[in-house]
Amino acid sequence: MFRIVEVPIDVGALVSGAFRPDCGAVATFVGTTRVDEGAGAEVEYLEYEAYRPMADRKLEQIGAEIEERWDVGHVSIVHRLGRVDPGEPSVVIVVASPRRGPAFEASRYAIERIKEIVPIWKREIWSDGYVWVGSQVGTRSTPAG
Amino acid sequence: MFRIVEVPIDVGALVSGAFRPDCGAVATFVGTTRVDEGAGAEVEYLEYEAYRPMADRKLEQIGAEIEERWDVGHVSIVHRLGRVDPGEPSVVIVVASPRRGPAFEASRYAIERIKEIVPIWKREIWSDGYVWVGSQVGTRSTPAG
Amino acid sequence: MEQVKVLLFGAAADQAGVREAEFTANGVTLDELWSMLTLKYPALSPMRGTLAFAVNGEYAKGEETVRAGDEVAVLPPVSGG
Amino acid sequence: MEQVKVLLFGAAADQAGVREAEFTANGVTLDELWSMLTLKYPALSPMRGTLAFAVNGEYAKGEETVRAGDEVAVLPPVSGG
Repeated sequence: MFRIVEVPIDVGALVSGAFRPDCGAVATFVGTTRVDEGAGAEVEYLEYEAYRPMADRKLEQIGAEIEERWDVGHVSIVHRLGRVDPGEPSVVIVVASPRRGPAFEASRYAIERIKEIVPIWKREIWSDGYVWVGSQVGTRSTPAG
Repeated sequence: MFRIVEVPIDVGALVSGAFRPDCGAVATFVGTTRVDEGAGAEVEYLEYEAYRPMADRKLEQIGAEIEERWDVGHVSIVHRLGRVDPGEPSVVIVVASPRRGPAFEASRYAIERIKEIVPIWKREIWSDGYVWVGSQVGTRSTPAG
Repeated sequence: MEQVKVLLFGAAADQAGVREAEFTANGVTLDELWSMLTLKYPALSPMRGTLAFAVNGEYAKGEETVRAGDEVAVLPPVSGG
Repeated sequence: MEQVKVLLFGAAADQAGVREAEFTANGVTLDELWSMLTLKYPALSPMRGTLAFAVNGEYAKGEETVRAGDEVAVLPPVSGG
């Protein structure tokens, strides 16, 4: 199940939804908004945007890549758009596999691939302006902060 | 939070409980009962027992080892005892870290260490008898099944 | 119709000041389209080295040909997760 | 009291047919206690190579001394997770 949503992600339901009698291991990765601090300011929240439906298809592509490479029984990836407050999940990846090695490897692979190929962008909204992560373009006077 | 319980584990609450504004990554591992099949029989459920309070202390020791080795903001390990049906969680590990590398590594480390040092044992209850995992002692006529 | 639709995202939309533009073009390369784009939005120029492009929702190189009716996307370094 | 309490778990409890035993001993090694245990429960003998021991809740080697009042645990290969 691969989905881009604009509402909070129900992490518990996603994890439980991966439990299967033919799998002994479920590895989950949750990316959450971290409050960085620097130059007398701090990150207030993140704001995500996506190029859809390309982003949806790229999530599905990652799922297909995982199923080619590892013995997995279930893969879910849900990414949130819009404002994500500190400590809230922006992305949830759940992989179930008969054995733990593939579950760990595939969940790690998924987040690395998301950061490589899925057209989603985040801005850090600081108390003194914003900055596009990765581009270092924005309105902060000290964007390196 | 390190706990050994005899009731179903609320995985969603454990994961959400790890979200913190100073951490950007939460890696979770859930071990679930897998139904093996062999020799015309199948695993009906697992049954876990522990040497307590030594097992509780060893879970805490693993948490301390993780905090020595990695920059983590939160570590929870909950292990269930008694009967665990197919697809149900027997162990849940949740690690939050500022960055994803340490979160993945520490959650993997935790499950490997549990399988090394925590005095907990499981029996596979098959349709034709049981077998203690790791000892291959039991009542099945074909315990290798 | 001879129009190519260009979508801009993230920092690229910021620099251009628009999220969408249309160009009259057919059979040009992405690189040629980029020249048309920067003529109209010069602030985009310095970003070239960091950008990727998609044609009709799939990544494409600068030498790829764009036809009328195509949707081209200007993609800054992705930062999901 | 001069008693050492021995707890058996998993496959070891199965083989011995008991989960708990008491021995009159003080200042013996774990190896010596093991001899007393297998004299009483001979079915345990073949498991020796797979077992670990704990004294008062911490892993201990065969040469470790056991005193009256100690709790000794006979631990088959752990299989949690």
